Amino acid sequence: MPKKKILTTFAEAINQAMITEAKLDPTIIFIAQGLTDPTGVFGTLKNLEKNIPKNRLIEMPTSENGALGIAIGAAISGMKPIVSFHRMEFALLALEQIINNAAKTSFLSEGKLKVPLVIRLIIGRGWGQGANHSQSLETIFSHIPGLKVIAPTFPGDAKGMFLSAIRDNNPVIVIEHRWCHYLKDNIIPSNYSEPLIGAKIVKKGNHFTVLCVSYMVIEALIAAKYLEEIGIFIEIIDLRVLRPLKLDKVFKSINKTKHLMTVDLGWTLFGVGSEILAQVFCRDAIHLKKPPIRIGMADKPTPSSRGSIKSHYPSSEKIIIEIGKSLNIDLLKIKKVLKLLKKNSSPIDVPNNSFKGPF
Amino acid sequence: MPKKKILTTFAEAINQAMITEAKLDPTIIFIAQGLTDPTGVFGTLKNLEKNIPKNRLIEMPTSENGALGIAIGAAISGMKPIVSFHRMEFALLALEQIINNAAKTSFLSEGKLKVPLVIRLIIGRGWGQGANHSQSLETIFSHIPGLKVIAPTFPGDAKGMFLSAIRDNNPVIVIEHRWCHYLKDNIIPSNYSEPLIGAKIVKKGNHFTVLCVSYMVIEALIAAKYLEEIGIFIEIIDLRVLRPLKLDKVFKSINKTKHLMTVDLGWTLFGVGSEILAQVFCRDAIHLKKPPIRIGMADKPTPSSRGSIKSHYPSSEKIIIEIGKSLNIDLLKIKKVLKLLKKNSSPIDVPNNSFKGPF
Amino acid sequence: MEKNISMNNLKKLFFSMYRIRLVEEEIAKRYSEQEMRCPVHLSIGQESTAVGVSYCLKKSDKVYSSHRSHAHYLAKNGNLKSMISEIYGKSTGCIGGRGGSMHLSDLSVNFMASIPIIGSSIPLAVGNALSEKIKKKKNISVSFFGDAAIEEGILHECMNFASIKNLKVLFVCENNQYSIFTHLNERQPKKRNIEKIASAHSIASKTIDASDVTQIVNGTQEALKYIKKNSAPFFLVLDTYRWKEHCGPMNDDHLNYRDKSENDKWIKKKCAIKSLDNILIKKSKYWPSEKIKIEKQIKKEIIIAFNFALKSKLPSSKDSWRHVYA
Amino acid sequence: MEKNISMNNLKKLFFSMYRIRLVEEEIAKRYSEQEMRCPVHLSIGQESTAVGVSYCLKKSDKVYSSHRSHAHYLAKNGNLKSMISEIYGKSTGCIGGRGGSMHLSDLSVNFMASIPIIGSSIPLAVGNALSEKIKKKKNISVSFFGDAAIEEGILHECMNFASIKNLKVLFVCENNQYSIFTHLNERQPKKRNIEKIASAHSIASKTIDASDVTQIVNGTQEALKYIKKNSAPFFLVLDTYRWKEHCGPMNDDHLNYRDKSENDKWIKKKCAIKSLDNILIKKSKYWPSEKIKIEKQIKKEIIIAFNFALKSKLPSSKDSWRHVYA
Ligand SMILES: Cc1ncc(C[n+]2csc(CCOP(=O)(O)OP(=O)(O)O)c2C)c(N)n1
Ligand SMILES: Cc1ncc(C[n+]2csc(CCOP(=O)(O)OP(=O)(O)O)c2C)c(N)n1
Ligand SMILES: [Mg+2]
Ligand SMILES: [Mg+2]
Repeated sequence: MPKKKILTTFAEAINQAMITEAKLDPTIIFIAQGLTDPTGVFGTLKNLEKNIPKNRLIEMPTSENGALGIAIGAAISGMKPIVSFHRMEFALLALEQIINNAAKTSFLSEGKLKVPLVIRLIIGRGWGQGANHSQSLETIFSHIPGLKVIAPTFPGDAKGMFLSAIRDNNPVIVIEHRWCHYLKDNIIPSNYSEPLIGAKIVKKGNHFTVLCVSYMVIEALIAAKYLEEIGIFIEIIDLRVLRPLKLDKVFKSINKTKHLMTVDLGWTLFGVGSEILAQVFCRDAIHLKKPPIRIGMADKPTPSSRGSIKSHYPSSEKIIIEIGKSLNIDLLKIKKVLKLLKKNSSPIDVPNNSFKGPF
Repeated sequence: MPKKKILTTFAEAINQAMITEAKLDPTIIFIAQGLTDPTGVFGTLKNLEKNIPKNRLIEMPTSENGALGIAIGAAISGMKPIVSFHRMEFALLALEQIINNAAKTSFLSEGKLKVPLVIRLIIGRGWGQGANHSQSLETIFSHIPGLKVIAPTFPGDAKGMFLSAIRDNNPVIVIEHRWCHYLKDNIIPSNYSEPLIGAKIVKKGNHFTVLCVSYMVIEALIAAKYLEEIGIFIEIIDLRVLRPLKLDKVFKSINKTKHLMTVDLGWTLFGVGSEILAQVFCRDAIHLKKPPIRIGMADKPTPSSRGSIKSHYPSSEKIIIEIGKSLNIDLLKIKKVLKLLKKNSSPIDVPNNSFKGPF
Repeated sequence: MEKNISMNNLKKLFFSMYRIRLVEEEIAKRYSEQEMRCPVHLSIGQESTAVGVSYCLKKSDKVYSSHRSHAHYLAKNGNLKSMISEIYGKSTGCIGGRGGSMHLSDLSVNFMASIPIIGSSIPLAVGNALSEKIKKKKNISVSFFGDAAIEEGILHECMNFASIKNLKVLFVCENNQYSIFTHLNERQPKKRNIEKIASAHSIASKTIDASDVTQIVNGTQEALKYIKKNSAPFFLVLDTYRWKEHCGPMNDDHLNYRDKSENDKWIKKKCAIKSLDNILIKKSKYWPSEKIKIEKQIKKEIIIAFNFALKSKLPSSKDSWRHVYA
Repeated sequence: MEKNISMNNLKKLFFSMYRIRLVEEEIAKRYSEQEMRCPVHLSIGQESTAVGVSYCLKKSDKVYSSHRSHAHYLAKNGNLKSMISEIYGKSTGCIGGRGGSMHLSDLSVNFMASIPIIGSSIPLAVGNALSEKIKKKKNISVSFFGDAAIEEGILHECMNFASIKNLKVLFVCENNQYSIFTHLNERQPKKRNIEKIASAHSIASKTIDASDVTQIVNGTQEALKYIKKNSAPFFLVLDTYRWKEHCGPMNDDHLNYRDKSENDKWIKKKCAIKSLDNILIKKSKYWPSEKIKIEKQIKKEIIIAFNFALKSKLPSSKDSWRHVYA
């Protein structure tokens, strides 16, 4: 096996995972709208036609509920479908199937039927997509026993966890943030699987535990860089798996830092951070020196205009400010650092400077 | 106005609220399956035909998504629809409409369009209904800005809050637990409205704050009776409104009791209790003498058999045990009390002893 | 119509329908004992649909059903003891008491799943057919649903999918004209024939009066031939009638939501069991005595099954933690 | 077909279509400046559908649209400045920049809502019609959607509802044969005419070649007459073609997902603007010079609108906290 690492984007990483595994396992089928499009679901499905026999590439009509149910039916009878939704919102049409059938068929057959199904939900952000194309509804899925929910951030994790998701005999919801698709990393080209358990420490630090969901890890990493300039070292944890939820690493980290911040992709209220805080509270509250901090998307629909999305999404700026406040850091110091941050930032509504639309 | 109180069930109370208000306001329309059935949505819609002109009684085909969207469309154009779903699960088919259109139309029209819409979601329990007819998915709705979510427990609240829900210019989700329908109380027959804000203290006490959602209040009240026998006085709070969530009374109560338990209708993980604990943690954790306790439905689909639902639902028994543990009460005392409780209980799968099925 | 069905097979059809009838009647009779603690949707009056269709199926063909699944289960050779135990919530039930009457499932006879959410099991059947196609198997996937499912968008999505992907699905709409208390005319266009729904999705279809089980057999056999020959779905509309209340063991004629004459017609003149009985009487003078034997046999089986269920244990709450995940 | 439309009205139709074309072309031209920072689905090639239908509507009639809404908005007399500003994300946009191109809405002209989730605005139109019926108003509710919406269950649910409740809904399916890159034949039965979907729900329908706007006008007028006379919905299928890429300002012919001959046919021979131009040329020798004037007028309006949008302010993030609740 070649061990040399190769620079790979998140999108390429999952593309590799899917194609390599599907070449080995003839029960893997693909279901999506525009499966073999020139763009192939933001490039994540490219080269499918070249590698996988046509009868396993199921172009899906604009019938989300039906198609998802059909995927479940296929999974029950021996297939391993990978269903891709270009936007998480489209899956709202399929929730009855996901919650009643995907999540409960194993239970309701005494384990005689299995639902090895991967459901990819892509979260949109930026370029003015607005209220119906940029929601982060991961808690809806995380609430449901019978489902697994993962949200990898980095290409390496994405590849490894995606492979586990495909091999899992349960329905696995994969939360993919559109802006993660662009992230690059040096990863091993061979297929390796990463178990669907637990969070991962992305950056070590002693002063603050910052637990992030998906793309929010990137915001935290940026914040960390600037906070280091003023001597604050945060520990960043990538939650990665929302169900089953295992928080040992978080508890350990808090034990060390005595400070906790959660950074949600979606709305704060009844969000991922709520569950994290509740679990910490039930067990470890006494360790904290200060009340924990929960941030997430502003409690309103996402506006389209780049004017109004300022402060709509949790940002590195917000992370710095809140941590500064909690640790009683001199405001002037914080301001200086924020100035620097601002200077180096790309526009608010794109994942990187080379992004030019149109969606 | 007659002030004499009359013994009324929850079902009768909301029936009264709906009919009285609909007689006054000709824009109120009713949408449901089996609207004018002999049983009329568990009796909650009885006498509709006698009181409301036929053109405002919209029998709904088995088309939940379409019908809910149609209700939104009618609301936008001047009606005040009340949509009833016999089971919360049926509304899963309509989530796209609820989350994208009902919740966001005011925002997306700069307030020029309003969605004065009541969506009644009835939670089933007992009599073996099983996995697809007894889910408590209130957190899904509570997560969404633009929606209001209420869950009254008692007839008086139900009537008053229902009236406010109808008069509200926003989409209001009414969570009705089927077992609340049977609860009786002496209430004023005239129409009075109860604002959709905040929790309500149902029973005062100094030793423990027990915050409950909907029918769980009843379990807590039973537990309270037995706990009193051993000198423990719990304070029971009926959460009533899940969005907007105002917890002042909870904070105050905890300040006094220094102990907190939340009792969820639905699954604990990513549940209502999670949010409550998170908010308390962010603000008041230091006041608690012990870690808070969160209980809710077991993290699995609801089995049908009365054999397997033992300990599936949070119960007065569980409340007593957990509070006993937290307060270090002598186990023998607790056991004695539990014995008594058991003696007086009706079967596990019915709301009361006169319930005989078939659904 | 019965001409191309042998005497022996006619008797089998009778047996199968009559068995369902007697099982359902026993459930109705015993329901008030409060030991079957789950909603039950009885198939009395509708036995011919399940029996006529399943008669034509192979064991390897897969069946999916809805809330009203007893007849479908039994007609597909589901185990009576397992079914009754399931309704009693016992650990010996076909899924260990986890689901009750509305969730019957038994893989040993390829009775895959019953889902009580209207329309919800239809895509499972279509997905099954997709899987069979990829695996190059010849099995048929059968989806049973009531007339109310026509109103659910998911049926249309599934029909479109099955049609364009050339899937071997037999859609079976049991049209008993009612959704709970509501007549078809209040829910769907009055004069529109349900077959039009099929042709809107380029699916071949046929409507059959379910009071004659032999017609259902012939219609299903034609449908299966069509499906195999064309690698395409087929849509059967079976006009039938539910005798009892929608859910539960009682009659509810006193509620007057159904026309008395309509009721009378179906019960007195269009009972498929009675009709076949009459044919058999005409065909063989031995039939009356044979029938008595059959009845005895069935009744004995029923008593054994109920006793089995009654004696079986309730599952433990611990058991219900198993299989939440595979 | 143009016979029953006056010269003056033919010119109006031309003006309206041409205005949309020039607006969309200007958007395409300026999109690369990166100041319109939202997805745009242009209507170039499809102007006649919006114009032909709206020409027949009263101001009080309500229109609902989808992701491809520019033409619908302008044809219903939506304000150009408000639309361009909305696309620029400015506070002067028709909803203050909150929604961008995919969420156009302007109550002053009863252009109610555009929703970019396929099928999602259809029930809103039907609900509107229900409301009009209860209020005993005569207004028509128009629902515009693409051919992909046929695949969504919600359309079928809405058609059934509108049909049984006798609602004054005009369903308009703009069939441009594609959903993004996917041809109709991969998504729906090949030989099935879309009108069959309408008749499955007992709804009257008509298919019109959208390359002739006068046919759309006549067809819509007939449809409206039918709706009013019968208090029933009507379903129009308008065959049309999108010239540009699905989303964005470019051509994407190099991707070869569409047949070159098909493309050529629609662009070179079946352009509704060109066709009407030809008619007008034949009818009046003054037309060429008039057209030049019209073009000037429109271009001037467009420049003013873009300048207005460019100069307008971005909304504040504080503003977006308003109206989350009514
Ligand atoms: C999605 C959904 N909506 C509503 C219901 C409530 N419901 C249970 S059975 C039933 C009637 C179904 O009628 P039909 O499909 O004709 O079957 P039948 O009962 O007549 O056999 C309804 C509406 C449901 N189970 N699922
Ligand atoms: C429910 C849903 N599924 C998928 C999409 C993604 N999507 C956006 S536009 C589009 C194509 C729609 O095609 P059609 O309805 O024919 O309209 P056209 O773009 O051709 O005008 C699709 C599939 C969506 N917006 N909503
Ligand atoms: Mg029926
Ligand atoms: Mg199209």
